[in-house]
Amino acid sequence: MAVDISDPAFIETLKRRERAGQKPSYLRLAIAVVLLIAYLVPFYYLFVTVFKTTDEYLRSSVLDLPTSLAPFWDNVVQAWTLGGMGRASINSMSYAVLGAGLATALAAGAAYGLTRLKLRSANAWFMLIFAGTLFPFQMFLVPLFFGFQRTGLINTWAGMVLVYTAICIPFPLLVLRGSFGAIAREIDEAARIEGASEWRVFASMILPNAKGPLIALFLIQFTFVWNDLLFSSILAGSPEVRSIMVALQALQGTYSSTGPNVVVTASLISSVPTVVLFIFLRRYFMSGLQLGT
Amino acid sequence: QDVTFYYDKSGWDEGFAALIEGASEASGLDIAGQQQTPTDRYQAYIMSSIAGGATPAIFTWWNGKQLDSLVETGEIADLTALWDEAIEAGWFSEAERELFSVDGTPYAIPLNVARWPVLYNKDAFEAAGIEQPPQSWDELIAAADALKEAGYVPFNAPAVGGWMGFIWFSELMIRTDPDAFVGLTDGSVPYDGPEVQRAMEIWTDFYERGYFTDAREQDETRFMVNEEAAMYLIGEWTAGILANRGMEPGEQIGAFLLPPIDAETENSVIVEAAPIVFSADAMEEMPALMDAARYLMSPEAGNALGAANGIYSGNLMTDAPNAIVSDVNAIIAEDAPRSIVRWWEAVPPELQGDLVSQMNAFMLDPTEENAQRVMDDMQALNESYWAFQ
Amino acid sequence: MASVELKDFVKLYGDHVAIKGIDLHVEDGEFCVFVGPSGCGKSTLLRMIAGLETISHGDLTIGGRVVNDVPSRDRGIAMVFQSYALYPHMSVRDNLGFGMRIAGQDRAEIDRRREGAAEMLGLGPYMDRRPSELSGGQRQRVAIGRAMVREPEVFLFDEPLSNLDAKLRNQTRLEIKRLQQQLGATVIFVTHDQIEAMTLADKIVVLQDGLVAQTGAPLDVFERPRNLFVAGFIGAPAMNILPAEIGEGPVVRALGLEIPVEDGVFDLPLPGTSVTLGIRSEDIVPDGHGQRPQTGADVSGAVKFSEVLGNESLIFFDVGGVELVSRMQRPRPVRAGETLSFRIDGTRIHLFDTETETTLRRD
Amino acid sequence: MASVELKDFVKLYGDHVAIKGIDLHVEDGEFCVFVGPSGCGKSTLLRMIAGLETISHGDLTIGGRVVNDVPSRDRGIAMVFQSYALYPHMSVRDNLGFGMRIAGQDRAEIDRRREGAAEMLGLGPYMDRRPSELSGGQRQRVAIGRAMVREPEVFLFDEPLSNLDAKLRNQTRLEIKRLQQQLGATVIFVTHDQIEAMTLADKIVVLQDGLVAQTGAPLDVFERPRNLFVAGFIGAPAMNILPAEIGEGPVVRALGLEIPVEDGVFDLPLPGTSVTLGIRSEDIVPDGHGQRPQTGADVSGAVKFSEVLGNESLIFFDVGGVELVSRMQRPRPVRAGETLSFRIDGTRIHLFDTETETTLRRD
Amino acid sequence: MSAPLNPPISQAIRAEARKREIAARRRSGRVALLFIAPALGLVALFLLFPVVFNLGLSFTRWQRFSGLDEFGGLMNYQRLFMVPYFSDVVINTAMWVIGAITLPLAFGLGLALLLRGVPGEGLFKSLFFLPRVLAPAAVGTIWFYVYAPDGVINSLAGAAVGQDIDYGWLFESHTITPAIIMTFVWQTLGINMVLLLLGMAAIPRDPIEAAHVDGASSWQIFRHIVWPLLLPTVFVVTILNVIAGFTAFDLIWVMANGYPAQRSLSLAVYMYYETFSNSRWAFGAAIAVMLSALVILVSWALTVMQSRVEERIR
Ligand SMILES: Nc1ncnc2c1ncn2[C@@H]1O[C@H](COP(=O)(O)OP(=O)(O)OP(=O)(O)O)[C@@H](O)[C@H]1O
Ligand SMILES: Nc1ncnc2c1ncn2[C@@H]1O[C@H](COP(=O)(O)OP(=O)(O)OP(=O)(O)O)[C@@H](O)[C@H]1O
Ligand SMILES: [Mg+2]
Ligand SMILES: [Mg+2]
Repeated sequence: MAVDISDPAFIETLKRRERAGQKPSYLRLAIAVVLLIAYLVPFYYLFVTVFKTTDEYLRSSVLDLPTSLAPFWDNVVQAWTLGGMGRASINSMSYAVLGAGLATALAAGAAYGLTRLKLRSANAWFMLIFAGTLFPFQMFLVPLFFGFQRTGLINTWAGMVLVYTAICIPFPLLVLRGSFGAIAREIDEAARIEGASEWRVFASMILPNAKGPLIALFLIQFTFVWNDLLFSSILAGSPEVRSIMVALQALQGTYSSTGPNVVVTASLISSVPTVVLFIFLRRYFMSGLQLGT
Repeated sequence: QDVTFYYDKSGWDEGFAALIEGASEASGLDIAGQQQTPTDRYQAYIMSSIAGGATPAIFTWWNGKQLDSLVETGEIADLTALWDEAIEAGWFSEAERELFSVDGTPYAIPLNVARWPVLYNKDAFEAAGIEQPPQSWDELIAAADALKEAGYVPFNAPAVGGWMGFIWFSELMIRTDPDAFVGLTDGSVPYDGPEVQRAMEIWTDFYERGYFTDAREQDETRFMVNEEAAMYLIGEWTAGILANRGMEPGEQIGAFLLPPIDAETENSVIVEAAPIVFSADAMEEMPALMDAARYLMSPEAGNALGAANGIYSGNLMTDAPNAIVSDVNAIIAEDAPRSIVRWWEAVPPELQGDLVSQMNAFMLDPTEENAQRVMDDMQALNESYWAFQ
Repeated sequence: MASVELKDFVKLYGDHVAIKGIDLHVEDGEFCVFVGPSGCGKSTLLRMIAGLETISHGDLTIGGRVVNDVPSRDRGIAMVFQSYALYPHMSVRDNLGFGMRIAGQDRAEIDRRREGAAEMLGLGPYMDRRPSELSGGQRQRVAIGRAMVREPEVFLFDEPLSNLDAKLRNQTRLEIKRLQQQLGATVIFVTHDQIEAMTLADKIVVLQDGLVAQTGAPLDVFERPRNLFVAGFIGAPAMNILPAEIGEGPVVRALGLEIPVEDGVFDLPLPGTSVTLGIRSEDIVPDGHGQRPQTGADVSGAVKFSEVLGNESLIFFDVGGVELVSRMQRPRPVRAGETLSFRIDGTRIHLFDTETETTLRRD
Repeated sequence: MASVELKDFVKLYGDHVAIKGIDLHVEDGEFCVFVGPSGCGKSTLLRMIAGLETISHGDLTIGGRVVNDVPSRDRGIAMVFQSYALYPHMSVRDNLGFGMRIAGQDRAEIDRRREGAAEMLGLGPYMDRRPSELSGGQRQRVAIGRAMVREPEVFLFDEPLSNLDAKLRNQTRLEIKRLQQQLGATVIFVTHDQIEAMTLADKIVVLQDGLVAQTGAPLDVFERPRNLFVAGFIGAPAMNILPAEIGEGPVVRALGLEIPVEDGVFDLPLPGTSVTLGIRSEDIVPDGHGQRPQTGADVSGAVKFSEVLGNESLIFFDVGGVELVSRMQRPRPVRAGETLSFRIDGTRIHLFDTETETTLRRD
Repeated sequence: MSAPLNPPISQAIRAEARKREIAARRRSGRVALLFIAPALGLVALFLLFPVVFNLGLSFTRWQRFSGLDEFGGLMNYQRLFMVPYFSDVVINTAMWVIGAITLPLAFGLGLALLLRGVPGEGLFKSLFFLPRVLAPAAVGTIWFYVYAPDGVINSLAGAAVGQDIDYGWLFESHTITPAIIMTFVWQTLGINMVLLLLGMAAIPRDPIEAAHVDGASSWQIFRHIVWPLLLPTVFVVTILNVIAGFTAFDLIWVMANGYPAQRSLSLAVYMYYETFSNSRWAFGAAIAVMLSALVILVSWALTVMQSRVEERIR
């Protein structure tokens, strides 16, 4: 052979040549960076603003850097107390965790029934449940408001959990129907031959194998519930049960004159859980997206 | 717990807590407060409760047309006897009773009664060399010009919250023609007629002269607190807010009523009254509720609310919670102006939002053309509403 | 171990009759292979035995007990799937142990059986891996191991080798056979590959369109196909099939030749009757390659092309417009167009009734 | 048509050297098959020729022109992918025409070539179907058609048959061979299936781990494997490989036998040297089945088990603890444990240096 | 040994077989329903029943305190067309739908193409995606100040041209809706991009390589191979965008705060406004029905188109 691949210098030369061959486009990178910076300007605004006092905010340009980091805590405290965000965030957290969790669990059960068991006209059953999402939310507002008022569920914690659970069921069902369908049938059959009951197959075979989608769906629905303003503003108006987004909106809309710095700080606070989840579980969020399509 | 007292006034929690405690004590009933915001959904809640046959036992409401339609449901207790007692005791006068009556029968008791004066910055007046609050329109213009000269914007006029547009509109209407103002609210006077034209001309003119602050400002009292603006036409409860932000009523802030434009125009004042109403059924079931109502009308209740939140209940026997209220009390005692129900309550509720947003729109673009467009649109909305009745 | 008996099996999918009435007896300890083209009902039959499909009609007896209404888990069977159906989220260890664990067996017993299977199949080093971390052949063995630990009376295999590559397939085939002999197990094995069927089976069941076309020992089926379908299906390359005619004396006329027929082997119809003649490629022996058949007929033809397989070549040649294929042992390079002489082995021909397509061979 | 010349090919993927220095000459009009186990670099090599991978080192000459830096489209090549890589959203017609259309060829020419290919491949009836509406074999033909209309100098095929079922694979194999002969095209064909390689190739290139293990005509590679790897890879079942020792006279000692070796075939080392002996199963002839080899050694052993293939059986038997496999022609049933006698064909044995694993055969 | 070929399967056997099959199916169907029941129950109670109820409501005269029991016929539907600023609502809704369809998609596609293979692609993707996980209410709040007269946009623009700008983006009738739509775009661009990238990644490499060999340039490959194969994804994204555009609520509700609401109303917000601010329950219900009809119609049409293109490239 005319080449000696055991010669590290030779390999090094080749490596360099290969790398040069697939040069990354620095022009594209530059454009991307510029766009990203423009895209992130609102975040810049957010981060400088939470460190300003109201007075500082009003007297300086919105883009100026804050003079000190100290006002941050004060802003947080103001937002927290004025907006009643403590209570509200506990409420929202419980709605989001329970609503998203229950919905995903129930949807998983339903998806199991639809895909893994022999059910006549399974498609019709699916459509019946899925029909719930065909309609824009506006379609539910009046009846839910009136119905909740009638049944005393309005302004109750349980009512909120129930309604969020219900709303969050159809989408996971759609997704899980696909995910479960993609799990080989033989796996259930093997388990069944080995003596597993239906529940066992569901819990020990199907759920563990759909862990990715389940987590992704939980995250997506958690984010939805946490971020929801529409339902919570209608069904939970009292301070004891209101959601973080309602609290945020109340803070922004009150007659009292909380400065933009406080309102923006409140926005930041209200975004912390979803952003933290996103940062740590990005993979699931992104893959979850694909599930829906 | 026997009874729930619903209200939407956020920020008055302390006062309500005191009222509810007093009412519980007076009646021997276990009364619980339930705040619900924002206002539109609060109203929605009450309305659908009533439509569903479950009228809340006690709740705050609005007077004027809002009260009319509430009473029309037949679910609201007639409080004639109580009022008779109260007037007897000298707590209230007939004028107040009128504010809470529908066709002469009182159906509500006052939570608060607020008059709408102009609050002004005493230092600014001093700086502009104005010795006393203007007594006539010309003096008002002169004062405004002097304030401008001194570097102030004469009037703070924000448009936040979606409702403030009606303030100057209604004020200019009553200062030119109080009867026409009342006519607007019952459909007898059009929104594009000469009466409105005139008010809008003055309003536009004021904007042209630079009398108003930027309507886009979101912090409604910012220009007052910063001492950039000198006067603020608003309900007297704003004195409490200003006090919270460091402007002491009486010391830095004074109050006067805007003078009529023409000498012959009847002197009047806009009065905002927040009623508390009772379910007729609940009243029948629990006669003790009447004791709660009596307490809520009493000077003690008024003082409690005043002490807690600086709110004036309108009870003549209570102490004015701040200097502004006592100033206004004095002015009214002296001038005896005609009390006019605030536009917000006077106008049919279905028109409120649509019309006020037109007025807001004018404030954001205070030109002559826009004034015309706004009048045309208001009238179109007005017409279509009345046509539907 | 147990015998399996199918009586009058019918399977309905909606209106489609997938199994049309099958009777079958699988002996205790027998290795029985279902073979047939795709869609003939092999899997369906196996799944009915496994209890994964209801038995629309008929009775299934395993070890003397009618088990139609017994759920899978209590039928004493274990199944190995084509896709292995390993539990992807469990380690090999847990895959092997799952069934016993949910049956509530005690740990010691679980471990004992699991170790036994692992040792027999050489799975020791992989016990903590996930299925996705195993090669095809290793997965295969885990699947078998999972079946073994159940200590079933009957093993069911549904095309367990078809996902393996050629080399591994050959190797695993041997392993399965050895294992069965070692365990003395009753096995029912589904495949569509006739080589697999031939090499593994004690008994081959050739299925055709929901019915049994032939049952028998492998060589039996290969050498005495009951009908044209079996003749064409078993053996590669497929048997040469040509129209022929019965001649005078025990003789068949085809390709202008007279091929003598052994006496007493066939129920020959009257001379002049059209019949179908089948000759396997290895029974057309090129001159000079392999033993020259004693009885038979000589034929020569022009080579169309040849396929070199190394140890042998397939020679495709033309005789009067009919293409025949012959198998050349110890091959030499052959060019297209070359004319070669062959001898057809008259003792190994197959004759079928042209109408009914069934064999004319005497049983 | 054109010849293809690879000089000193090296391919680096990051730090991994996938091709480790390959020289190769493919003649004009030759059918060259790359064969080797999975991961040996077959696809990589083909894709380097196609211009889908950069050539890390070395020169590629097609038709006398160095094309290292010429983009795929100008190399005069066409490629058929394993997955066919048809454009799923285009009809067969558009699939065939796409390349010409974007090259701006005029309609008449496009139609002419397209019709030509369609006719040759029998695609006429499917021209308006989409790939998803075609069977595997039909898709295969469209892929070939798409390559044909480019009128390339060289055709490249990457395992084009591996997605087809056994029957179709055999059939398509024949078609591709016929087509190549008809067009006289230069073809480079990748497969991991040695049967495919043997039957198709004019020249086989056996790859092993990024290097060429052997190049040659199919029979050549089969009969004269250059090293143990090729010996084991080509031929099924794999060659029997045993340790042996050179004896006195031209003789190899193994299994306690003395196998005479033909003179002048091997470069025999000194007597007593350990060598590796390879014997194909067909060269261990059971007594009474097939021609008895003249030179050779007799051996007998106990049958461990046999695989019945119909026309032949594989007999696995034991000689002193070593398992050997023999091929029995015209088989008879053989029971395990039975002792059989065989004769090893001394003229067809293979000897390898135990150390270097390369053949001892003289070239 | 074996059954005769083609034995007749008698009607009796068929009937019995069918009976056994049906019984088996029933058994497993009951178990399946057990698994489905909780989800179905909740959905029926909180989603399906309200839909029916809402439809019924839309034909009553219910508003404010009364009218729940009065049949109003099509009154509420007719009323919609008599709203004086109905044309504003229609125009705004149209702007929303068209803007939501085209802008996030166009920008998302551009970004997707730009970012593909750029170093640090993952980080870029995550950052562009980040706004999506924020609540619209929070986003609206922040952007309210971004658009404010002394806000970020004006500051930047002012710095660029060298003079003070205090344009009220959210206080002018002709900029408010586009401004809010741009915020929507800001928030949804990332998800559009990520979905398109996922779609592109799902396109098999083979046809692209085949096109290379066939002689196509990069643009031709995009135009003739990538884009057609990406179309199903594009349709999915479009459906999501259309629904989002039709039903966008939080952003408008929060951001149009300072502005006379009606001029920025889309149908979705108008429904809310009429219902809860004006207490016209039945009218609100009717608007919801109309909105639902529009959403379902448009997304159905898109779904049909989507399945057509998907069919073509399957
Ligand atoms: N669940 C089902 N519903 C309807 N028909 C079915 C079902 N399963 C199988 N069939 C039909 O029954 C017949 C037999 O199918 P089966 O799966 O048993 O074939 P097979 O012999 O296993 O074929 P392969 O070799 O392809 O696996 C086929 O015609 C098939 O279409
Ligand atoms: N894009 C790549 N990046 C890194 N390594 C690669 C890449 N493509 C192939 N390889 C490595 O290069 C070696 C040769 O791969 P190649 O695909 O050529 O094998 P092959 O012979 O075609 O195998 P198969 O028969 O499985 O297709 C393998 O070790 C493989 O892992
Ligand atoms: Mg099958
Ligand atoms: Mg490859």
